[in-house]
Amino acid sequence: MKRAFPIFAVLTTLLLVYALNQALSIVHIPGVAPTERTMGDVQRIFYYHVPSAWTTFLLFSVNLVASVVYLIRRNPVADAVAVVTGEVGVVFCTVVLVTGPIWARPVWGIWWTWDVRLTSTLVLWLIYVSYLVLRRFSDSAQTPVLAAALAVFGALDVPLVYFSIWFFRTQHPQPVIGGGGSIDPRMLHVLLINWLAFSCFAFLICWSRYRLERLRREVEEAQALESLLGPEGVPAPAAGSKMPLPRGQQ
Amino acid sequence: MNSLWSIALATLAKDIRLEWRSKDALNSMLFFSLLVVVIFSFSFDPLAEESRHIVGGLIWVAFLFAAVVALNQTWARELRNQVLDAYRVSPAPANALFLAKALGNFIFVSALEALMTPLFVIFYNLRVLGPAWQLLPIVILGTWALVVNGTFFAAMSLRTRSREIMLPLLLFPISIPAVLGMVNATTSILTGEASAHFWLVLLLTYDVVFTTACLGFFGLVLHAE
Amino acid sequence: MNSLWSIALATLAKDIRLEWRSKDALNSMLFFSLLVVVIFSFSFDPLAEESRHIVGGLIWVAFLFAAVVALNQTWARELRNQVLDAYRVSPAPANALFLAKALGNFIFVSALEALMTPLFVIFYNLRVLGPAWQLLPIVILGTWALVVNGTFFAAMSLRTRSREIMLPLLLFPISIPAVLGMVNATTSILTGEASAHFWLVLLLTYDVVFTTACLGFFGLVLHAE
Amino acid sequence: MTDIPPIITVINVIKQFGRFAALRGVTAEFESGKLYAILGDNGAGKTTLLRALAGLARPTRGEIAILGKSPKAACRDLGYMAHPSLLYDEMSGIENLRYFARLYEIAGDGRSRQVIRAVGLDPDLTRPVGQYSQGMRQRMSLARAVLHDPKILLLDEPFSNVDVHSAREMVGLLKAMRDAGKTIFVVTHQASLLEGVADEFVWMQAGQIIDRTKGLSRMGVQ
Amino acid sequence: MTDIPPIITVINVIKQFGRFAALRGVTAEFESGKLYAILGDNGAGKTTLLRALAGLARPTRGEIAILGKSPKAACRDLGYMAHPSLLYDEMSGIENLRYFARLYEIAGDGRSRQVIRAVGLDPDLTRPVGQYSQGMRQRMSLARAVLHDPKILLLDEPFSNVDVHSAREMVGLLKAMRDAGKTIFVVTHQASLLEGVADEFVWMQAGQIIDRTKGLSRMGVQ
Ligand code: HEM
Ligand SMILES: Nc1ncnc2c1ncn2[C@@H]1O[C@H](COP(=O)(O)OP(=O)(O)OP(=O)(O)O)[C@@H](O)[C@H]1O
Ligand SMILES: Nc1ncnc2c1ncn2[C@@H]1O[C@H](COP(=O)(O)OP(=O)(O)OP(=O)(O)O)[C@@H](O)[C@H]1O
Ligand SMILES: [Mg+2]
Ligand SMILES: [Mg+2]
Repeated sequence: MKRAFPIFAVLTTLLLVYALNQALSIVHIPGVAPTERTMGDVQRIFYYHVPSAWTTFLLFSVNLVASVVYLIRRNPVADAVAVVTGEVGVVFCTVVLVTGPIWARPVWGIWWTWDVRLTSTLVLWLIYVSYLVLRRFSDSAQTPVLAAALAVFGALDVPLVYFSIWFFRTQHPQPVIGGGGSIDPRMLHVLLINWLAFSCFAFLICWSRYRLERLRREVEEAQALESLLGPEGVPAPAAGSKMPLPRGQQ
Repeated sequence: MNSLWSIALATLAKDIRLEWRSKDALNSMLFFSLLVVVIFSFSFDPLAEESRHIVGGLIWVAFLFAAVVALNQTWARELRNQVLDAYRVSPAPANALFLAKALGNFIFVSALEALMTPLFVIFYNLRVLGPAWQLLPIVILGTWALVVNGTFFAAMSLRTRSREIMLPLLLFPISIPAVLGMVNATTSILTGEASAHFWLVLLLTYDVVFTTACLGFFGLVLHAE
Repeated sequence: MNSLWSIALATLAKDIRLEWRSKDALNSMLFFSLLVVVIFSFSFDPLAEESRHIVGGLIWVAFLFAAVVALNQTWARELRNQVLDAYRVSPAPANALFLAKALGNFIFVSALEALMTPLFVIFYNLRVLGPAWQLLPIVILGTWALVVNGTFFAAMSLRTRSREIMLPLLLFPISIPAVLGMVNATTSILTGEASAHFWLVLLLTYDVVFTTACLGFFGLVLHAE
Repeated sequence: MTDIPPIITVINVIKQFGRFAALRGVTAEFESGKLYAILGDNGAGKTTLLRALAGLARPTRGEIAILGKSPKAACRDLGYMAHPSLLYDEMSGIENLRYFARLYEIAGDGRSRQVIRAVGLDPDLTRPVGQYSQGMRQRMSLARAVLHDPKILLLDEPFSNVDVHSAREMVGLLKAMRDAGKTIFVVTHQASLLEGVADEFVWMQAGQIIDRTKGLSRMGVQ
Repeated sequence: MTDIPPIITVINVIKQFGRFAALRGVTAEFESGKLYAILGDNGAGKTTLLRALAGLARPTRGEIAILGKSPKAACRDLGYMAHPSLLYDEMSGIENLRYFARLYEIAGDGRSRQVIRAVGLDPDLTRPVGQYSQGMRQRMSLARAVLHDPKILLLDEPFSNVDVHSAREMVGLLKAMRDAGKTIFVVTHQASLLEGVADEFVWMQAGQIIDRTKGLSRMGVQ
């Protein structure tokens, strides 16, 4: 069980390397993605753009579930999961928002346009950044509660955002799966491999970040315990070592 | 339920009385919202025909900013002398306080809007080409949308450092659909080019969803330390 | 004179240190300015050709809003625990406090402006048609105009007694020339259609006049009870 | 109201502020109808304990039961007077109490006027509370705390800034309330005022209750 | 600094707040190098008198001369400690004093550290003042008041909320300062703390000085 993390880390790395090769076609082995006819090699950004987007959605969904669980159960584990998925989700969302314009510039000739998909992604990003800002800025013991409430608010907002920009002129491609668009099966294959690799990667980061979070909480607990009890289990003086009291009281 | 409303009204009455007594919030708000209107009207030719397309946005941005400044002051009075603690130790329901504050802000922001709108109309020589009566529900729904979440997030930002800046940070992202709804509905009616129906439904949905959510969560926020 | 500046700088340094200590201030400012620009883009279609004509106004309204948020916080810190009284019983000159606060606000608002401007440029796809370097003095003079009167006004509203003087409403007409100057100068340069020279001179005059006036009267405001 | 079991039970309460623990395992039982004086040095955790009892601070760990309920559920039985006045500076005393009476669903002005008079102020004073002197504000704050006639009173330094005269008067008032069956907790640094009045002196140090004595003399602490 | 003439002269000072007169014709002379305890009921006008002496409240009528100058002009000779702390909650003690030292144009940290140590605190405490306990804050506030080594100290209830221990220490400190030639005014409700220390007790009532006694016993008032 202790080995699980390093083993998973190695596997994920290998998978990422393989997926990278398949996407960018560096070494020609069977199954690499073909070059797109009209867009050329720029299109290969697709294999990062789309898996990042899907991973983002996944992470934010987990965040919502964890937040709701925290609100009901007040389980610190759920809160830790929410912190972690919130942070990693914002990172992946940022990847989408960066790769999108990089792709858009050569293909559409502009960096940005106010289209449904783009705008809703931006709004999602904004909501979760404000979530992280709240977590950072609030130092009361009730931060998890406030943050969880905000996550629920954000989740309520997303469908409304989608609804409200629903009939903007759209420039962005339709969904690959279930959206009626057709795609070369080789491309689809590579896309799915990349998605798997990205999901594993995201899970890996979340896992290590989660361990860090647990550690942080344990340290805080330990320090509190230390401030509770002096050397031989006797109550320490009010100030502890960090906070000397006025002389008269010692 | 009965006590909810009776306490909410008592709180609202108290706030209005105090506001009236000092009038300072009103003065400063008036100052800045007038300034916004004037800046806008100097910034672009109000007589141009295309002004009709932009004025919906202008009005709502002005309202939004006025609202944020007002909302930031919502809880200031309760924090002085920690009166909020007196509320928290009382059996009064948390939601009564929320309703009172939200209604108070609604009245306050509506008053500002009532002052600013004629200015816009005068400066921009507005004639409404669509069904003008629909502007009223739009303003009411839009203002409530701003105010209900604003009150909630203002309470939330009490529990944080650098309070004043936190409010817009929390409020703006969540308000985007509402802002879109208000601006587009207003523009549709001013230009008469499209129906505002869709946007009205959107605003109504937004209001219902978030009023429920705020009432559901306010207790948590109030009793957070 | 020497002590005036040394005390003003000490006060400024203290304020900046405290601001800086809530480390995330800068991040939150960045996010705040992004939000303001995004909200503007939702309200005013950035792709419309006429936006070049209004963007001067839009930018200044955004700046004004940022300034209001900053100005509202100016004196809050000095009021808590009545630290202001400690200043008042000290031999330090009143104007040192005023200068420190005005400079602090100037720095804060300028930082926000520096963050927002590139965002406006990207979202509104701006290309400056006039002499771009002139924008710098315009922004500096305009920001100072907002900030110097704003700081004074904020101090005014501290004093319960003098609040009744309704200075905010007197101050409003006073600010109009500055607003006119900023917006028209910016628009002239963005569109390249006219020279901003006149407006620059206006702003400069305004700044000089009102800085002098504020310095002249701040002592009265500070020592009013 | 003749409870023989303790009216308040505090079990191993710990309150942490970040990495610092203001209460470090407080365990105690308090009986109904007594006047407890809580004493201790600055920073001993007296205010924190009182806030935990009032339900304003949630203990990080541990349990508090008031009349068998949680502090929040028992709020009608609790009267809390903090160090800040918990009053609106801009309203007069009677206006303040009128508002708080609404929160407790007490109808009419009668009760408000009565408690203002009881603490020795004039209910018809139209001056806003912000213009009261420190001591007047303190009394008004006490009036607010007893407005809903709670069974348990939690008072944080009620005598600070009150003149000797009035402090004695307030002690008399507290005594009368105790005799009428209320349970009263008074945090104070002027313990001598409560000598002969308090039923028990609770000594706190470094976030713990270190002693409970019947009399004020307690060698080795003060 | 051996003035035989009074160091402070107050002539018929009236201070009105709207229709209400908090000071109703106060006339007094105070000598250099003495410790005056100002006593009186709540609302007697003690704080108002102190603020007038500190130059924070302008008398509606009457004259105040401090060392022959107006209070504003004499500000370098005045140290004022109010009821609120007059400190920035977000800064540590030494950071606070460092800033106030600049206002008085005192160079270097030496003096600041010295006064913090003098009031019994640790200058290296990094916690912000906002997290101090009441008593610690009070001491830091005293440190601020004496920072610029003023000839005259005006202290408004320095012992309120301070534990008995610390209050005694503070009294010792004041005594030492008086013996070093400072003139000290202490408004307090805990007069007994100053018994045998104060040179004179100044009794105020309803905005006037009604008596000045050498000892604390004063029949008919308290
Ligand atoms: C400019 C910023 C852009 C953003 C914020 C963005 C955002 C997104 C998001 C959120 C998704 C996942 C949506 C879903 O699965 O329903 C997505 C998928 C996709 N994007 Fe973009 N995109 C951008 C630009 C572009 C450009 C320029 C192109 C290519 C012309 C492009 C092509 C695609 C494709 C082909 C998909 C997969 C469609 C699907 O299966 O859903 N995107 N994008
Ligand atoms: N919000 C807070 N954050 C951090 N520390 C706190 C907070 N509130 C109190 N403390 C710390 O907890 C300790 C106990 O504080 P508390 O106010 O309960 O003391 P107290 O016994 O009431 O003292 P005093 O007699 O001075 O009022 C102090 O060391 C204080 O610094
Ligand atoms: N700003 C003000 N406006 C109106 N009245 C005031 C103001 N400040 C004080 N007063 C009134 O002046 C009177 C004297 O107040 P002051 O604060 O000087 O009393 P004090 O002797 O310090 O009392 P305490 O012992 O309670 O502090 C009080 O009746 C008070 O209500
Ligand atoms: Mg305390
Ligand atoms: Mg006083």
